[in-house]
Order: sequence, then C-alpha cells, then structure tokens
Amino acid sequence: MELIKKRNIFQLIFQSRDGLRVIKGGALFALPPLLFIISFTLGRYPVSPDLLLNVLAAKLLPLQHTWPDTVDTVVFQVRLPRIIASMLVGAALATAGAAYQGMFKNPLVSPDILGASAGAGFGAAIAIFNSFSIIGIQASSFLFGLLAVLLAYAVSSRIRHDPMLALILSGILVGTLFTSGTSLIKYMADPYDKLPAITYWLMGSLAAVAPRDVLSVIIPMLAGAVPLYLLRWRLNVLSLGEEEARALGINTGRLKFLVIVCSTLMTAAAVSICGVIGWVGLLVPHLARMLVGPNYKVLLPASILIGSSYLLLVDDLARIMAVVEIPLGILTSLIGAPFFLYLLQRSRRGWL
Amino acid sequence: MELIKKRNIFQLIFQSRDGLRVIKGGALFALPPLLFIISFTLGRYPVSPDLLLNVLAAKLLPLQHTWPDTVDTVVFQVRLPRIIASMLVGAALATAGAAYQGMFKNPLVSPDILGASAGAGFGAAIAIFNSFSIIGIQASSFLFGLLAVLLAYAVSSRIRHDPMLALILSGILVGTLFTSGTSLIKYMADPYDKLPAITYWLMGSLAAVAPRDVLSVIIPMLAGAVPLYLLRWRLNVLSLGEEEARALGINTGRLKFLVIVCSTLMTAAAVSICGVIGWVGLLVPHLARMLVGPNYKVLLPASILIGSSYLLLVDDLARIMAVVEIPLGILTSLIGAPFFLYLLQRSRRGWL
Amino acid sequence: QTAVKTAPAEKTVVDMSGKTVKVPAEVNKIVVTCYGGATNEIVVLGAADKIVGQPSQENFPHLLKFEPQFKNIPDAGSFDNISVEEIIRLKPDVVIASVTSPKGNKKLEDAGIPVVTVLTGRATIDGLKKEFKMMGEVLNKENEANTLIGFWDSRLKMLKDEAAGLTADKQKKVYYMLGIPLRTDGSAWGQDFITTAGGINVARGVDNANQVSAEQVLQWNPDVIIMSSNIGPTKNHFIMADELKNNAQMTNINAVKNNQLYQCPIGAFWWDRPSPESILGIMWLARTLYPDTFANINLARETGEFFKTFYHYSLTDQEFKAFFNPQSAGE
Amino acid sequence: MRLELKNVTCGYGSKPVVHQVSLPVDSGEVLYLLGPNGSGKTTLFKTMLGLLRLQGGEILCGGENIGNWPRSRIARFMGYIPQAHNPPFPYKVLDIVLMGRTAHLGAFASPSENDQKIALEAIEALNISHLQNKIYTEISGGERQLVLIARALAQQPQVLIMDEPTSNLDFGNQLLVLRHVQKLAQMGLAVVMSSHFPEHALLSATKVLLLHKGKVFGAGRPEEMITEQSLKTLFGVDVKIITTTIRKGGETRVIVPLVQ
Amino acid sequence: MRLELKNVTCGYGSKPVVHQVSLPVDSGEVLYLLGPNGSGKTTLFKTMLGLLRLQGGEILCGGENIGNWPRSRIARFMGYIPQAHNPPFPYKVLDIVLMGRTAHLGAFASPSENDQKIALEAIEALNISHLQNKIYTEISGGERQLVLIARALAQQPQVLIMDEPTSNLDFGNQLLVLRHVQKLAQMGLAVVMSSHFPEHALLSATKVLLLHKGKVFGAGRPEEMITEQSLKTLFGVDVKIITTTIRKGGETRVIVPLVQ
Ligand SMILES: Nc1ncnc2c1ncn2[C@@H]1O[C@H](COP(=O)(O)OP(=O)(O)OP(=O)(O)O)[C@@H](O)[C@H]1O
Ligand SMILES: Nc1ncnc2c1ncn2[C@@H]1O[C@H](COP(=O)(O)OP(=O)(O)OP(=O)(O)O)[C@@H](O)[C@H]1O
Ligand SMILES: [Mg+2]
Ligand SMILES: [Mg+2]
Repeated sequence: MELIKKRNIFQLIFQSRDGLRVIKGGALFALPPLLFIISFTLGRYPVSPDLLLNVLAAKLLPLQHTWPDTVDTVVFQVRLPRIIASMLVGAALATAGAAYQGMFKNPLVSPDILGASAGAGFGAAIAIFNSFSIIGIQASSFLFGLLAVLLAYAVSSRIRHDPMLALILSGILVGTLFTSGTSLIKYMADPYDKLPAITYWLMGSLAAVAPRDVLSVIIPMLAGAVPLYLLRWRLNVLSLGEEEARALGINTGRLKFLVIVCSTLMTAAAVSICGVIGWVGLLVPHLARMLVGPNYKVLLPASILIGSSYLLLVDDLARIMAVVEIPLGILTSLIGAPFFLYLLQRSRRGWL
Repeated sequence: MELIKKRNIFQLIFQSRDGLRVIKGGALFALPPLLFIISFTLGRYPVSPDLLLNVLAAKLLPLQHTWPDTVDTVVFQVRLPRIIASMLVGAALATAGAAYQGMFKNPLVSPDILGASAGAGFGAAIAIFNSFSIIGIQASSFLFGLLAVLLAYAVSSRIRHDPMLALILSGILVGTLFTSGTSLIKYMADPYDKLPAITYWLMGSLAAVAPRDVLSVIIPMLAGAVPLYLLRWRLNVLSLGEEEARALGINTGRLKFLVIVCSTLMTAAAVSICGVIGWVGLLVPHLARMLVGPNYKVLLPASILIGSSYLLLVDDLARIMAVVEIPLGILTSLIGAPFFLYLLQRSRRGWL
Repeated sequence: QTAVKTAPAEKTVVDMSGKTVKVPAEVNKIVVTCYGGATNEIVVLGAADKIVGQPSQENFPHLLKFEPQFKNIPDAGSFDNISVEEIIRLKPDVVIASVTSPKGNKKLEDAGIPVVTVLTGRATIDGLKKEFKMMGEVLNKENEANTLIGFWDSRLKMLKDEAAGLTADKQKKVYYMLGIPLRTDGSAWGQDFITTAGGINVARGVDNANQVSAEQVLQWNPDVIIMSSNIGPTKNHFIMADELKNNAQMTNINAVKNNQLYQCPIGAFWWDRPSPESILGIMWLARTLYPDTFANINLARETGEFFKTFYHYSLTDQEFKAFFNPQSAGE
Repeated sequence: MRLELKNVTCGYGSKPVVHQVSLPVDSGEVLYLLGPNGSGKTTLFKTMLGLLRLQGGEILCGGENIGNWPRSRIARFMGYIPQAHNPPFPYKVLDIVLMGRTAHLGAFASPSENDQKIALEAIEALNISHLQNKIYTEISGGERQLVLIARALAQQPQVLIMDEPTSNLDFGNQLLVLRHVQKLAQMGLAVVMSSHFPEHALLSATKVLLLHKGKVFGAGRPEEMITEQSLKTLFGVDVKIITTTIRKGGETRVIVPLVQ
Repeated sequence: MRLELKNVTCGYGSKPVVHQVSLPVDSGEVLYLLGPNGSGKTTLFKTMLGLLRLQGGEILCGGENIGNWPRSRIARFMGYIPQAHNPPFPYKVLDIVLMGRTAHLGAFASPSENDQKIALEAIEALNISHLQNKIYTEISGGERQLVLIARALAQQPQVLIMDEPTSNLDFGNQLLVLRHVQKLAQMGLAVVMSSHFPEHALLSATKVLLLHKGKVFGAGRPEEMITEQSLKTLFGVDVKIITTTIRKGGETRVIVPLVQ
C-alpha cells in the first residue's frame, strides 16, 4: 500500500518529458539530508569537519574524548536541536501553506490566513506580559493559535453565503483582533521592560531552541502533517471548489475542518517555539508548484522537502552571518522575496 | 455638469424601493458635519458647548475674550487639526480601498496591498532611527510609501502572465521586503529609546497632529481623491476584469496606473501623518457597498462620507476613553472587526 | 485683552538635545513624560512635590516608600504617547521629556508648553552629569545638583584609583544578560557600566540590545554573567541563576561552572540603567567582579549615605538587602 | 435502479424557484429537461445532487431517501457535469479526469493503476486522447466540456446528470456526446440532462420533462411532448415539425423555425 | 464601413494558433465563423479586438490600420460579446448594460440621461426589461448572455463581434438573437459571430468562414460553404441537407444528422 503510493510519487515526478525534471526530482530528495549534514559544521563556534566526525562517532564508539566538553555541547545541545527545529518548522509551514492554497483555491493564501499566527503571537505576548515561564509562553502561544482559528471557524459557520470567502473574511477579522490585542499589550507593556521582549519574540528566531522544545512540538506537528499527507489526493479535488468537490463525492465540510485543524496544529506549534516566521508558507508551495506542478500527490511531498531545506538554509545563514543573530522572520523575507521575484519573472507560466 | 452628477448620486441613492434607504442616504450626508461639531466638545480638557460657541464666534465677531487663552489653544491647536486630520485620513483610506477593491475585482483587498503602508512605515522607521525631525519623518514616510508601490508596479510590469495577479504578488513581495526592513531597523534600534518610538509610531495615532501636518497632506490627498472621484464610472467597468474593460473601450493600463498613483498618494499621505491605521480601507467600502450597492457612482461618495465619519468617531473614542490614548490603529481594529462581523452575519447577501 | 497679566520672569536653559528652552524662572508644576530616571533626578534634587503628572512608578516600590504621593499622580502618557489635553489641563510650568520622542515633544511645544529634554536610555556617564547640572538649573536647585555631581566624581575617582591595580590578565570577561539568556548589550551605557567597574564587556562589538546565538556565548566563554532586572522576559520574573545552571547549552561556560551569576539590584531605580543612583550600581558591579581589588568599597555604607543625602531617607539593613532580591520588588 | 423526485420544491435561500416537481427515471432512460432560460433547470439539478437544500418533497433512489446519504455514496450514484466551470490550478487534463474516481477511493487513498486505466478509457471514449497531457486551463471552452464529460464517465455512476453538456461543443462533438449518452443508457445508466435543443431530445431522449417558470409543464415521450404547440408556449416561437427519411430507411423529425 | 483582416496570424505567447486569415466584412453583412472546438475562433476574435497581440498581418478599418487606435476608438467601432464571463461585483443588470456606454463618455464622465435611455432601449429590444433591476450575479446563465448582448447593443458599435452568443440561450432566445443580428445588419452594422450551429448560419449569415485547425478552410456564401461535404470534413459528421417549405411560401434548408 505505502509502497504503491511511493512509486506513484516517483512516477509522477519523473513522468515529465524533460530530463531536467528528473534531475530536479532527484535533487529534491537529496537536498534535505545533504543540508542536514553540512549544517552541523556551520556556526560561530569553530568545529572542523573531522572533529565533527569524531564527536559524532564518539556517540556510538568508545573513542577517546580528546576535545573540550564545550564541543559536545555545541554539537548536541545547540546545533542538533536547532537544525531539527528549523527543518520541522519549514516543513510544517510549507505543508500548511500548500494545503490552504488548495482549500481556498487561491495561490496567495498563507497558513496565517485564518489567524493562527496572530493568535499564537497574542498568546505569547499575554504570557510574556503576565510573567509566565518559557514553557508557559510556548503553551499559551500554541493554545491561542488554535483558539483564534477555531473562533474564525465558528464565526464563519454562522454566515450562510459563500462559505470559503466567509472563512477567509472571518480569519482576517479574528487575526486582526488578535493582532490588535498584541499591539494593545505591547502598548501597555512598560517600554523599558516588556516591549522589547514582545517585539523580538514576534520577529521569530531559532537561536534559543533547546532539545526540550523540539520534543514538545514534534507531536502536534506529526498530528498535523500525517493526515494532510494522507489526504493529499482529496486536496486536489477540494481545489476545484466547494460545489464541484461535493459533486465528486467529498464531504467538504469535514475535509475542510480536518485541513484547518491539521494546518493550525502545525502553524501554532511552529510559532510556539520560534515566533512568527512568515513567508515560508507562501513561498515554498509556489516553488514546489513550479517544479512539480499542482498535483498534490507530488506537490505535498515536494513542499515538505523544499520547506525543510529552505528554512534550514536560511537559519544556517542567520547563524553564520553576524555575531548578532538576525531574526529568522526577517531573513526569510529578505531572502525569500527577491528569490521569489526572480522565479516569477523567469517562469513561463507565472506562479503556476 | 457637476450638478447633473450630483443629482444622479441622489437619484441613485434614493431610487431604491425601500424607504429605509432614503433615511440611510440622508443620514450619510448629515453624519460628517454632525460629528464634526460634536467632536469639538469632546476631550480631557473641559470645554462646555456654550463656551465652545463663544470661542468659535470670537474668531469672526469682536467678542470679549473672557476665557483663558488655553481654551483657544485646545480648540484651535489641538482639536481642530485633529478632527480635520481624522476625517481626511478616514476618507482617503476608504476611497483608496474602494478603488483597489474594484481594480483587483476582489473585496478582500485593502489600500495596503501594493505595499504603500509597508513602505511608508519603513520610511518612518528609518527616519526615526536616524533621528530626523518630524517633518523629515513625514517626508521620508511619504516618499518610501510611493517608492514601494512604484517598485511593485515596475516589478509586475516585467511579468507577462495575468497582470492583476502579478501586481498583487509584486505588491505583497515588496510589502514584505519593506516590512522586514522595518523589523530589521526595529531590531537594530536601541530598545531603550528608538524601539518604543518606532513601535508606537507604527501603531498609528492622531494624538500628535498639528495644524501644519494637516496642511502638508491636504495637497497629496486631494491630488489623489479628485481624479478617483472623477473616474468613478470607469472603476465600475474596470471591476469587470481587464479583458472586458478593454473591450469596452478603456485603456486599462493607463487607468490602472492612475488608480494606483492616486490611491498611493492618499495612503502614503495618511500614513505619513498618523502612522499605520489598518482596517478602515477594508471595512468602509464593504459597509458602503452594503448600504448603496456596488456602483461606484454612489459607492465612492458613500465611502468618503462613511470613512470620514468612522475614523472621526473612533478618534473621538480614543480621545475620551482613557487619559493615555489608545493608538488609533488598535482602536480601529478592536472596534471595526466585531462591527464588521456583526454586519456580515446580518446582511442578506454577505459582504456584497 | 483686558485681563491683567504679570509677565512671568523667564530663564533659558540648553537641554540635552542641545536646544535652548525658555522656562519660567520659578518652576512649580512639572509633568514628566519619560522614564530613564528623570523622576529620580527630580526627587534627588528635592523637587518631588512639584511633579503633577508622570508615568506610573509601580516598578519602583522602594521609591514609592518615601514618595508615596506618586501612587496618585495622574499619568499623562510617556514618550510619543501623551495626552496633550490632559497635560494642558495639568498646567505645568515645564515638561520633562525624552530626547527620543520628538513627535510628542513638538506637539507640546506647539501648545505653548516649555519642554526640557533628558537623555533617558541614551545617557553615558558624562552625559548624565551634564544632565544633573541642567536639571539643577531648571529646578533652581544648583546646589543639590553640584552635591550630586560631587558624589559621583568622588566615587568615580575612587573606582579609577582602585582599578589601576587591575592588569589586563586579571580583568574579567562580563556577559550582560538582558531579559533572556541570549540578549546582550554593547551600547553606550552597557559599555560604560561594565568598563567603569573594571570589566570587559564581551559584547562590545554588539551595538544595542541584541540577540546572539548560544554558540557565540559559548565561544565568548564569559567569566561572569550579570542579569538585568529591568528587562525581564516577564515582569518580576527575571532570569534566575538556577535557570542557567539547568540549561544544558550553558553548563560549559566558565561563569556557570564557577557560579559567577549575578542579578542586577533594584534600588529606587534599576541599578544597571542610567539614573542618579547608577553610581551605586557601578560600585556594586566593581565589588562583585573583584571583591579583593575593591575590598574598600562598603556598599551598604555608600548606599545608606546616598539615600540619606539625596532621598533624605534612612535605609534599614533589611531594605538594603531587598535591593539584591529583585523578585521581592513586586510584592 | 430508479431515481425518483417526489414533489420537489427548491430554490435559493428560502425563496422557492422550482415548485412541486415529480419525476422518475429508470436505468436505461434518457430524460431531457427542456425549458426557457431561468426556468429552473440548473436549480433542480443542484438540488438533486444535494448541493442546494431541499425546500419540500423528497428524492428517492431505489426507494431509499438519499437525504442522509454521505457525499461519497451520492457521488458513486450520481455523476454531475456542471454548466459553468471556473478553471482551478493548472492541472493536467488526465488529473482532472482522475478526480472523477474520488468517490471510489478510501479517504486516505490516491488513485491506483486501475483508476488510471478507467480514466484513460473515458478520455479515449470521447476522442480527446491528444489533450490528455495538456494543461486544463489552456484548452478551449469546448475541449473543457469534453474533459468534464470524461470525468463524469470515470466516476462510473448509475445516474448521470448533465447540465447543458453540449452548449459549448461543436457540431461534431455535440453528436458525439449524444451518441455517448445513448450508449451509456444502453449500458444501464439513467441520464438526466438539460438542453436548449428540442431536436436533440427528439434524437436521443426516451422521456422529456418540460419546465416553465419553475413548474412542470408536461412530461412524457419526446414525440408527444415536443409539439409545435408546446414549443410555441414554452419559447414563444412558431415552428414546423417535419419528418424526413434518412439513408438506410430511418426516419427523423426535424424542427424548422418559421422565421420571416 | 469595412473591417478587413489581412493575413492575420495570432495565438498565445509566441506560438501561433491561427494562421494567415484574411477576411473582409462590410456594413450590413453577417459573417459566421464556423469551426470545430479549438480551431481558433475565440483566439481570432480576441486578436481582432486587440486583446491579444497580432503575430502577423494587419487589421484595417475603412482602410486604416487600427493597430495604433486608442482603446475607446476601437470600442466605439467594435462591440464584443465574450464567450466566457466571470460574474463580478453584484451590479444591477441596468448598470451592466450602461457600462456599454463607456467608450462614448469623456474620461471623467458618468453616463447621462441619454445614455440611460439608450441602455433601456437595448434592454427592451431583447425583451428582458423584467431583469433590469435584478442583480447580475443572481440570474441564470442564459439571462446573463442576453444582458451581455444588450450591453453590446448599447455600445452602438459599427462592428459587432459575438463569440457564440447563443450557446446558453433557450430555443426562443436563440431565434430572438438571430433576428436581432439580422435587424442590426439591416441597420448598417457589420456582424462577425461564431456559432456551433451551421443551421443558424443558413438562417442568418450573409457570409461564412470555415476555420479548421487555425487555417481558413473556405469562405463564401452560406449555401455554398455549408455542404454535406464540408460538414463531414470539418466535424466528421454525416448529414443530409434538405430544403423544406415553410408557411408563407418561404423556403428553409435544414441540416439533418444521420445518426445510427
Ligand atoms: N444564486 C442565485 N440566487 C438567487 N436566484 C438565482 C440564483 N441563480 C439563479 N437564480 C434565479 O433562479 C431562477 C432559475 O435559475 P436557473 O439557473 O435554475 O435557470 P436555468 O433553467 O438553468 O436557466 P438557463 O437555461 O439560462 O441555464 C432564475 O430566475 C434566476 O434568476
Ligand atoms: N490561454 C491559452 N494559452 C495557450 N493556448 C490556448 C489558450 N487558450 C486556448 N488555447 C489553445 O488555442 C487553440 C484555439 O483555442 P480557441 O479558444 O481559440 O478555440 P475556439 O475555436 O474558440 O474553440 P471553442 O469552439 O471550443 O470555443 C486551442 O487548441 C487551445 O488549446
Ligand atoms: Mg442553467
Ligand atoms: Mg471559443
């Protein structure tokens, strides 16, 4: 069963006429593991490749421990969680974005559209304002992210006319409410004290990710990603529009609800460990669509592969560029936007 | 000529079958002047209505000056510019929003879509960062607002496929770039002084508007509003879509450029004196469309009337609610969003 | 214009933004629209009773103890977020505002109210001393200002003399933690604060309060970590030493290994930020870094003297001890 | 298998557009819905498919009320070819046709080789194999219509509901589709379709339902229903219906409008 | 007034779809473009209107190359009824028709009383006065088509370009539109339209151009062009063309497809 599906992915990816696509397909699968390994050698604290090999090998073999303990800390406590977190977050946001773009039949939609990030940001701000611990901030952020989307969903369900537009409008509305709430908290926060904390948190950064953080988000992320991955064929059908999808035998109400819950789980989890990182959820699905076409059977895996590689790459840059860590949210935009522009202008079929 | 058009507006407004609409139409025209007068009596510094009358009359008649000079200051230096500014900004954002929604055939578009606010915000941030004077901040904000939109326009014109989507995408891209720029500046700014200044500025407030500010924006605002008002019939046609509008005899390239330039002039001018005030440009055209229908001949005047009243009302609230003013950007959202939700649920035809 | 008015005598001062301001010769009502120790300056110069409006001082319970009336003073906003009408209503003779809020200041000037700017967070030690002098002129408290500057100068000289014995190899690397473990400060004040106390700020290349990576901190490997108590991740929940010791990413840093982790104290103001009191903060840091070199500094005595002289308040031992337990400040 | 509408009333919001329509269709039948613009054909179709809420009456399938059927069961039972269609993402034509298989798949499954085979057969049946790998958004209006028909075939339903399936088709493709409709009926499907061509009904309908302003104006065999009189009433047009012999001895009735 | 295409080649991007088409139409003529799905009719129309770039050849109006004409001049000269139409904001039907007047207005003007009168006349001419105050997005597909035709009439052009104007119309409305087309031609307009009904061309065309895979397959009088032979080649259908007398002594040719 799983095997057949996998073959189909390969088949679809490689089916295209031009040999270029075969290379692209191969590159897609090779990219994440490659970057994963390279990323271990990058950082402010110098760890040479052969030292790295030794350190890694020492975890398995009884090697002599000739390097300072700090190297171990750097590799396993600082770099490993950070690399895993950035790949997880990138894949999660890309998957959520791809799913939403199909569901809303709109290539301009990002996973934030229903207010997940706005809610999560508000949750974090309120936690910071009320002096919660770091774990408290994460939990509050996650819960408010979910809450915002559920609120948007509940509100939209009271509007009869054109359910998709209703959902987007409700999402924007609820998002604005939570963003204003965040502003209000910022405003009430002592400018000497909470304001910078809240502002910086919202910019998004993986600098402080600890192994514990990775563990705490891996469950909601999988809980979101696995169903979406399994439902990927239905996403195709849903993207034809509400009425047509129903005529083709899909319970659109339930499917939409599932897509929303899954995407929100992933988005809120992502925001809860590293703040608001925009742009990935919008950019990566486009990129994937340019490479493999709009069919979700291949689009979703491609989004996951590209998303994880992209965010890892950007975070690597953030780590090595300067003493001061530039927030990831800023970097993703500053790198992503021009890159996207370039792609737009080059591609034959525009953003499709 | 002007007379005929005015008659047509009235005609169209009052043409509708139900008498309720006649009342609505009358109320629309009466609202702004009424609010204008009431707003003078509101504020922390007590000025009773009859004292206010005296103060105003003294400007024209040689009355005896029995009140302290401070009252003059409050009425003419503090309240008058603020009232005018809020009406101007409200009308400008509503007009720009209505025009964009037609041009992009999309009721979810706001005047920020092409990056005007993001650019203006960046301009202000960079000016604050570099300790410019207030006039410098305003000029920088205005110029960067224009620059952002022109950049988006230039970029989009290099993309062949589907010009409208290209424009929106370019706008979002450029907007993201400038927003990230602002974040970067925020990040580099000293959290003890520049950061609060930039953050508060971006929240939007009319608290610091001076008579000079009003004069400095009235020209770009009129330069934007008058052509749009005159072009309002063509906006109808443009909203049918690029191809159809061209078939009906419209040079869509030129018209679109005009609409963009005019809307940007107004948006950038608005942002330059009072920071980013979201939501008005999205909400008010909807409200107007619910009241008078989608025909721009009446929609545009209605948007102007409702926009100016709405922002004035919200600003009045900001002034009287608390000693320390809640930023207008926050208030417009906190009031606008639930109000809009209520309207959405009530209206028979959804947001149309 | 029949109302009889006695033209008030005026004087001019040059404020901290270099602007010449006309203020009444006799200043009786003051509105403060900034933090940054401006209120404390007015208090130590003996003009606390003239403040009629200022931002909430609830973060400084020690200050409220001897100036309890501050709890009831109206808040007319701070920095750019001010209520002009409220300030007009309070009829101040002068507004003390920050150099960083030109927009709000301008609005007040337009309403005809004299605005005198102070450096707030942009201060350096030299700037701060100038500011004391300027404030003395505005408030007609030149003597008090000179006393304060004298206190500063004598203590600065003492620090400098004692630090002469510190050779480069004995100097300690200090990491100044702002709110969260990875944010630090290499800006003007952060730099002055640490170097005057004889330390080396590892983040001297880092301009303002900015975030760095865990690896960077590992590479710097500071000898001492000081943790700010004014910019917590949360209110009254500042970074605790335990938190760092339990953080696997931090365990190999010298400061953590040797338990050299210190929270900055809060007196009537934060001791790690510029204010009349920050000289005490600098002495605290010097003593903390080099207990031997600065063994002569008796912080309790210095603090007692400062509070006696400038706040006219006799500090009990218990109150003094509370300064070093910032968490208790909220209670 | 029989699809039966009993006193169906339906419309938008709470306003009824179609009143009290009853109609039974059995396997092997081709039912034509004829009626002027705005008479409620599309509305009725959408209601049959459960896309619009029923305002009155009931819809039965094999005697069973389908009101509570899950969507996938309805889709396995009824296929739909919509009148208007907004091009979505730039899917390949083959993918669009494959989507017709959705109702036959498990919730988490993607189409199998077998589904692909069925889709390819449907494409071949409509002579559009050359379009198979083209992008759906870049083919002509008529070509899209053929693709949608292929999709409905791939859906393998028992009832096929077609809203003006020939309206954008060229002369040749119109007849192709009509032939298909007949073939499907012979294979045991029930076909319900609307059309603006009474002549087509004469060619391929087994039953005709005339709709006028949302009410049933008549129902029965095509020859009985499509008369000079009824066309005059329904469409306000004077026509002459003539019978002509065609090669191979067959007879056909043609409708000749009397213009000027 | 004569509209003339000379060796026009056009398509999407740089790929030509229609090759070397030449065609003159004069006032009073009704030119039918007949051709299978995907043969390039819509493409050619869009190019004539300047909505697609000309890849070769030229388009002349009264001998003048319209390549550099401003859009409003083109619109006063040519009216267009598109094949596909996305409903925009919920305008009233009257407003939609009024938009046809745009090309006659100054850049800053709105429609005058007179424009309104013209629009109302166009609406009346198509018997859709009852729709006048309805919301355009809430009327049936066929009703929309009629509204678009009324809009093109209100535009008062000299050449009317109609892309399958009858494809969603009911039997009665089809004939109504055809009658209109003839009336307009008599009033001096040149009409260029595409259709999937050769019979309609026999009814109302003065000229027919057959298009096959983007190339001209033939052009001339309808009786000459629409033959059993040409229909077989273009559409792959066997037909019999018979002549029948209709009341009032007139004669009509009908096309009878030979099925089964
Ligand atoms: N979304 C809608 N909301 C309200 N009324 C509608 C809507 N769509 C159609 N109507 C109205 O319902 C009636 C029937 O429309 P319907 O689309 O069912 O007609 P139809 O028979 O399919 O016409 P056509 O042959 O033109 O497609 C029409 O009078 C139309 O104005
Ligand atoms: N946007 C497009 N981009 C690329 N090719 C296109 C596009 N639209 C249509 N085509 C191709 O151009 C050819 C002609 O299409 P066109 O729409 O002109 O046909 P048509 O004669 O109008 O057909 P129909 O009768 O079905 O409307 C077709 O082969 C089609 O696949
Ligand atoms: Mg229909
Ligand atoms: Mg066509």
